[in-house]
Amino acid sequence: MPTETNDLQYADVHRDVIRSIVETGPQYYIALGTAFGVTLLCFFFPWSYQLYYGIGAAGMNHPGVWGTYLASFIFWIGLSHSGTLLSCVLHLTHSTWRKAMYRSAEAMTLFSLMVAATFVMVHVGRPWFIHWALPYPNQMEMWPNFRSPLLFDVMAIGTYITGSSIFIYMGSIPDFAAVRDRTTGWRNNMYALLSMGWRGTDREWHRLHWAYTFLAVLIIPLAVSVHSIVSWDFAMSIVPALHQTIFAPYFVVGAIYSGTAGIVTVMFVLRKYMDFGQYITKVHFDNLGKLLLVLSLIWTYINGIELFTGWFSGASSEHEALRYKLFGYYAPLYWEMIAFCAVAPLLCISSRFRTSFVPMLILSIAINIGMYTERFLIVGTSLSRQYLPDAWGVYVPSLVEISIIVGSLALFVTLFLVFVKIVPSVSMYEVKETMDAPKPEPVASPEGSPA
Amino acid sequence: MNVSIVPGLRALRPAALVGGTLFLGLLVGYWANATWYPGTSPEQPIEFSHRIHAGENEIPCMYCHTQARRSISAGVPSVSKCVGCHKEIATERPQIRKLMSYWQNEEPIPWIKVHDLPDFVHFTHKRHVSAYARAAGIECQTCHGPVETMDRIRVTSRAIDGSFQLDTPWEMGLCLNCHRQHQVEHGTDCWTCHK
Amino acid sequence: MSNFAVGLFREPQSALAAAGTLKGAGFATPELMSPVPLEGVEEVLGEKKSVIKRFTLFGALIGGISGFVLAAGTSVLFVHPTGGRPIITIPPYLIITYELLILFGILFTVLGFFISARLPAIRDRVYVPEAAVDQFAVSVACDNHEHFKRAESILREAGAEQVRDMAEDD
Amino acid sequence: MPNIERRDFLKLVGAGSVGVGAGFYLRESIKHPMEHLIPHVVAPEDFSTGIDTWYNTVCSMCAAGCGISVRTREGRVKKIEGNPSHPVSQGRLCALGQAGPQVLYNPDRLTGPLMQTGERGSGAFAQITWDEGLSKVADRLDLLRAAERGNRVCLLSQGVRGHLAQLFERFVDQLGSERLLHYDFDHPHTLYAANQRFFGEQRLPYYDLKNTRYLLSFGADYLGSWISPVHHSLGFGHSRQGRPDVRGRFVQIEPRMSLSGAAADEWIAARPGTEGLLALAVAHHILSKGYYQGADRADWIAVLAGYTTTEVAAQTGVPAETIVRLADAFAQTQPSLAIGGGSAGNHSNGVDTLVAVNALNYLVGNLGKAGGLVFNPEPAGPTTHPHQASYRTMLEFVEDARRGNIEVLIVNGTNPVFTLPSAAGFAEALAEIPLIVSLSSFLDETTALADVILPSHTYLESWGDDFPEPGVGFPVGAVSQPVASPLYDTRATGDIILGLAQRLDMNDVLPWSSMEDCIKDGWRQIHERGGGDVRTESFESFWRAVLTAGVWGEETHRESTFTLDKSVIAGIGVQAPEFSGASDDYPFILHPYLSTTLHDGRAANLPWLQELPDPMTSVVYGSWVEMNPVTAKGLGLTEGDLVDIESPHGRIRAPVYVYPAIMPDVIAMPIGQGHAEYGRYARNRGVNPIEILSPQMEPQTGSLASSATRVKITATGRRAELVKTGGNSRDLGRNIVQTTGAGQHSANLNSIPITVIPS
Amino acid sequence: MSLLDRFTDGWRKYRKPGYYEEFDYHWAMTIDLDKCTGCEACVTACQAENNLPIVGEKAFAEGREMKWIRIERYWEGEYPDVKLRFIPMLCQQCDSAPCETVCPVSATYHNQDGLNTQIYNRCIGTRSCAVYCPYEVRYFNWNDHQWDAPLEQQLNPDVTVREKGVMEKCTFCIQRIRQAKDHAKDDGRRRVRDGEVQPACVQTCPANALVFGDRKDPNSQVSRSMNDPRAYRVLEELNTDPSVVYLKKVDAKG
Repeated sequence: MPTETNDLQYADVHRDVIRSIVETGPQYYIALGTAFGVTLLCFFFPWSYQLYYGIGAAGMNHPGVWGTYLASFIFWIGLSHSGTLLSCVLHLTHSTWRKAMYRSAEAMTLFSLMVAATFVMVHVGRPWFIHWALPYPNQMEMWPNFRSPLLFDVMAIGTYITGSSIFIYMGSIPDFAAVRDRTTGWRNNMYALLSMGWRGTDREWHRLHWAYTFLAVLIIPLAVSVHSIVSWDFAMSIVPALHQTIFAPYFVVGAIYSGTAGIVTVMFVLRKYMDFGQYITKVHFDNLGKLLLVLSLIWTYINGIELFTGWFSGASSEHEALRYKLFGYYAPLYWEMIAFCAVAPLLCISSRFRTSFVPMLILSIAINIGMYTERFLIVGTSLSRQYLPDAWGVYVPSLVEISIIVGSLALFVTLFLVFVKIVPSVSMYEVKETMDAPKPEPVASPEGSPA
Repeated sequence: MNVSIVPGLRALRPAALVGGTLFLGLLVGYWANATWYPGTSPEQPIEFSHRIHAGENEIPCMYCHTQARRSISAGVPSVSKCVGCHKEIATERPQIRKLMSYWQNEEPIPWIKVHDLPDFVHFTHKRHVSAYARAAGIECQTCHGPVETMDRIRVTSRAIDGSFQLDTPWEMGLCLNCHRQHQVEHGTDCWTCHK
Repeated sequence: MSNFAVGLFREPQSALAAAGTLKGAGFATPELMSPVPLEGVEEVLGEKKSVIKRFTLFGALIGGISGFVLAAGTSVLFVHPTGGRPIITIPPYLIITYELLILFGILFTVLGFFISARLPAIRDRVYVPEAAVDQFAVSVACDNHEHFKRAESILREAGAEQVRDMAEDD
Repeated sequence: MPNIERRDFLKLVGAGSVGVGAGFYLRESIKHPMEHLIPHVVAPEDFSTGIDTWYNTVCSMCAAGCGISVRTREGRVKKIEGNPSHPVSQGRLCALGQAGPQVLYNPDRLTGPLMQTGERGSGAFAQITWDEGLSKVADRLDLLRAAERGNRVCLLSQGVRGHLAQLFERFVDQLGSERLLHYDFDHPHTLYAANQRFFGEQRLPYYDLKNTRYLLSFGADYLGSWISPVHHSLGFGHSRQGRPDVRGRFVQIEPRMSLSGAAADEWIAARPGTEGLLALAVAHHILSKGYYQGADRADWIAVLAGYTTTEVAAQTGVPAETIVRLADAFAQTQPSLAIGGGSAGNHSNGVDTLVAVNALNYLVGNLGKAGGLVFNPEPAGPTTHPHQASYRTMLEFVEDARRGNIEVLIVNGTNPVFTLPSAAGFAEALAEIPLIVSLSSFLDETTALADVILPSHTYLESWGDDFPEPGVGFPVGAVSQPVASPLYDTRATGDIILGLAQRLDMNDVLPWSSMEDCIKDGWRQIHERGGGDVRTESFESFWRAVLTAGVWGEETHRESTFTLDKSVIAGIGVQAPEFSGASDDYPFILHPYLSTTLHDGRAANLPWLQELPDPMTSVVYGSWVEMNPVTAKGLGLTEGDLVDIESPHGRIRAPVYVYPAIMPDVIAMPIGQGHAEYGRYARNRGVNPIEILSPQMEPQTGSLASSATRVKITATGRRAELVKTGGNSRDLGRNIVQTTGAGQHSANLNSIPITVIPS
Repeated sequence: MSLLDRFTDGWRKYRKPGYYEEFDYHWAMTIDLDKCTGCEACVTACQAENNLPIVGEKAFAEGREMKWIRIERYWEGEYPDVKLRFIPMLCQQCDSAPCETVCPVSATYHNQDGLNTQIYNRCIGTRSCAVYCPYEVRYFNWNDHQWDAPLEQQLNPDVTVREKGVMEKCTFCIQRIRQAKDHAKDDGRRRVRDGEVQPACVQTCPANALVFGDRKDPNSQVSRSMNDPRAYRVLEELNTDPSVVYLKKVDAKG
């Protein structure tokens, strides 16, 4: 269907994608080196300091015991939502425009989940005992507390990471096989193992199709449950402005929203720097733009609901939380969030805007900044203004925290950069599927001699 | 051309071998340290033998560790307590002379702690050696092992089946197990031991 | 050691047609190798059924049950009352149940896929690298040279550009 | 592996050895660190490992004299609690008293005798031995005594009681000196003088808060810092809710709400220094309504004629109807009690004010009865009132020192460099004294200027005794015993004095070899005199019993036969307070108050108390200026704005705290911070408002009118965030602190009774 | 007992709430706000008893003070008709504690004394309990704390010194409760007598505003105090069912 790929042949797809893996210019190494360096410097170094000193290295206090680490955790979990979830939904609905972009979107899921999981480690006071949150037999006869929403988190995220990595792997097996045939040396060995001896027989395709469909069916509710559960970390408390039934859909929508924006960003980068212009096209941006518009409207609606229920409750604590959110210390952040996430996406009404790459990139970044702010505000404002006014306080992130946020971004980029050199970032076989079958004109026989 | 994952696996073999050897070495090193340098029976400043005192001479534990029945810690005897007997007994042995030199210099003997619980565990000897506990068959040896057979004290714990395990420190599971077996009141409440 | 006649086609239709002809000619069911899943294979080579869905169902059941047993069972092993709630609290345990249901469903689906797709390929299998790019291969087992000749001719007739004689180790 | 190559083999060997090494060290690193079990050489008798030992002794953190029980484990002090059998504390203790262990274990304690080697104040000290130190001092004293210049020796101590005070007296007397001064910033001179004048009593009476039903407090922060806060709190609690169907009412009159003001049912702001006028107006109303029908009624009417409620209302700023209401309630609710002190006594009319308060008690017949004012009997041990130095006495001392009439100054515990206004010139006068000896345990501001430091034990390490002043209506004595062996090379104050005495051959008057002997000797007399709750044959068993109980008391009460002399009535009258500085230049009256946590600054070196939020403001670790919200708004100031507070005698800088309960033309500052020395926790923290106080005195006693300084405030434009806990100090209708009406408190209220879970 | 037996037994026993009734003791505290003077003696007593660290000025300013019991202050009205109300705030030992359910590792749970426990050595520091606690009485160790030598000699050997990354809170001085039970056992008594055990804050309160005891014993001082008509619980509307009961302040004027 993608119009621009019409003049492409199967072999062109093959060539373009494999080129993106095997041909590596100095630019790539510079980018990777920078990203890795920033990760070390801004993520692992401050984290080590924090491990040595204690969580006090961050700016948290009483009552602001949760801070940017948890906000980052939700943010990354949220970012993870679009990839696999959208991919599954679109797979089941047989959308063809999904096919060029889903691989990198899923990779985004996987890596943002990994970064999110790292934030759990960064967040807790004694990460060296984090395994106590896992159910395994031990001489202490102690088990985790399965009544805890945090443990739901552990289980949900564990499942989600497993599920989405399996999903991305399953989808890549045919492509691994394709790359295997074109590489030599250690790469060949690696792809031989990764592809597990895939040959593309009719039986294999059939099984893959069914397995993939089942996975998609399983993963959709899983993804919805993951962010619902993350919202329950908050909503199951009785903290004013957190104790809300709307939180689960709110979080899920927010997650998909920020994730979709994240996909736009990633698509732009792939298109621009990996020469996938022929595969990632205006159609994608157009569709993603429509999606963003819809999501932003839902998101805005839920935000309105949240304000309304807070006001309608009539409780002093809820009112104060509301007032503080709108006009308090963090209010500039709130209005920034509204501008970025509720107002700016309205631009997507215009199809010209949707099909312009750079404006879409700017919008997608703005949305994600806004969504990060949203997560920060959920933690920051609510904890600052709880039931006992005498125990109120203000939480301001420290340098260590800010550095770790920046570092986590670099960590994500590093992982992604490694990914694009290992996994074909555009699904070859699915792109081929969308194309017309080869025409009978003879083409130069492919390299690789017959056995 | 044929395809199979075997060549790929074969190519992995050298790396796997090196990795495997490394891991195996790690286990061996750990085991060697645990076996030959357990650190569970340190050399004491005076070679005091529980075998002679508690075993051969059958001196009751609480003759020296007097605190055990009324305090959280069993206590080590004061130097004067040792001297009380050894003014008369075996005065010529080199170890006793060492003891006497501590006594004359009015210095305490820097015994090295063998049985040790982490600071967050609050174990009281008093409760565990009370008449009630003795009636339930809890002796000093229940936790400290066959002290009367040891020349030098050694860390000893018990397996679930009750057999002694040398050089193995106590772990929470063993406390719990015993508390469960004896149906200790609030025996599995964390605050019984941790506070 | 068994031998195969492998024909390479430019067009999927020709390959499908060749496979159909081969099957009709009394050969063992031929295998198609293609860069993309082919539509219409089933019409030619017959319905395919996979056991994956059973794996999925079984895994989900196992996961769900073990999830609940894990949550409920461990909480009575060492009783820690919290928040005035019962020790065995159904609603939160249902969430654990649910997550493990999905997890095991996924894992078993993957297992089912590998088993039913006969992956990973430990044994050498006949393969044409072109089939991963833009060609469509039909491979059929041949007992002897005559068989092969026959297969070759059928393949060539159907429009195969090449026919290769390949072998795979048992 | 048959065909392994050399290279591969080496690789494997390398990997294996790295693994073995890593495994070995992994195990090594997780091993438990070696710990020792150090036994006693000889097992001590009074404690066992792992078992608490409790010692009863006396708290010396303030002058109240609470009995305390000290929990020790393995010879170390773990916790201090009130001694349940001591009538003053009755098992309870305030924050200050609780912080005792931090005095003992303070990291900034002086660990042994020191001698100044550089300039005074340079902080250059050299360690010396006790022998050297004592000899150096004794030699000088000996010279002076021989030259009959003994009067040039001055012993300046904190207020001490009991046999240590007696020891000081004898020692100074033997030197031929009359200069024994006990100086405490918070000593209530005016209160003593007022009681002397009105009742003819040398001692303070016992204020029976416990049984009173109506308390009128004129400026006395009886729950925070006044005389005996723990005992008053006990009384307060009992009076409030300790009796069925009777709830005491408490009214507090002061310009700035103190802790007691917050606890009171009614807080009334009267202009600073006009509390006495208010008291007389109340008295006037009592007489005019005829509540008082004594024989001397006419005299009273005559003397109070000028203090009508309307006139006084204008002067005090308290509405006339409020005065009437107070007077009616005070006279009609029996027993009632009026107390006065604190800021009310720290004015130029302080004594008159407190006499007026006493008059109230007289007029409604509160003397000598439960719930009123009870006269204390003669204490069982020695007392030292005559030596309490007022501000005037200190000025005389400064003058003497400046003239060169003081050659040796021995300072014990007190810290006048900190607790005297800079206008007194104390620090400068010290420069003229050739030898200054300090017996302090800490390097406070005064000690830093000493030539020789002979550091004392803390009270937890030394012997002593105490006869609480004021008593509790009957004689009480308590022995202070060492609860921990001395931590450092320090000596008990008494032992230092005795050491000097020995070197000066004073054995005939000071025959004791140690303070313990001295105390025992003193208590032998108490034993011989008989009486008291401990009756035993031998002194030894008596002594043991007293040590065990930590207290000795005698159930005797004084008969209350009190007649008022007419001349006293004639002398009643309160002048308007005088303030130093013109009100145009200095528009605000500075109200310095004793910090609830740091007292007069003596506790500023205790981290627990530094970190204890001030009860009223929750501020920690610093000073602040309290200001009415209207005033602050008028000056354009908000919380945290740094302002300069300037009096005619100096200027200090502190951040503003907007305080809802203070009069608009008064600003208040806590005393306690602003130390230049005194250890790491106290040094360079906040400011000391005493520094800028005007040398205004109460003329009759010569005590410092510390609440009579006018100041002006200038904004600096800078800010310093106050370190405090509080978020919002209003409860926003969340009903966190719930209240109920007074009349209904025993009736069935609209609350769900919380019942026991049925079993 | 076999695993299966334990499970089936547990299933029968623990399917429903209300097993608190089987507890031996149910410790509770009442705080008479009419007696409380706000003097903060309890705060220092707690600090001394429970090895609470001195956090220092900087950390205090950052809002990291450690006070298991603190005095909250609320102003009412404006000058001159102004009042300051104090309320000591400590762990309310809720029977339906929100903090307990959220801990993923069961470091906090409800024990058989009816207390809300905090097991320091089990805590992994997610700090969720502090978020869930509406009374804001859980305190986190943001870093390891120092006691300038020799101040550490004062530390109570019966209470663990908490390391960084661990949550802590009021325990009703569990070490004293345990000790009292220990004495009761020594004497051959079954139960702890009323008044035999008092947490440090209750012990020291100069105004006797705090009362502590077993609310299962209907004759205990605390039970009687809890049935006072002035009794109320802070944030009652949250249904946390606290074991700390406040007695209303009597406002004599209104």
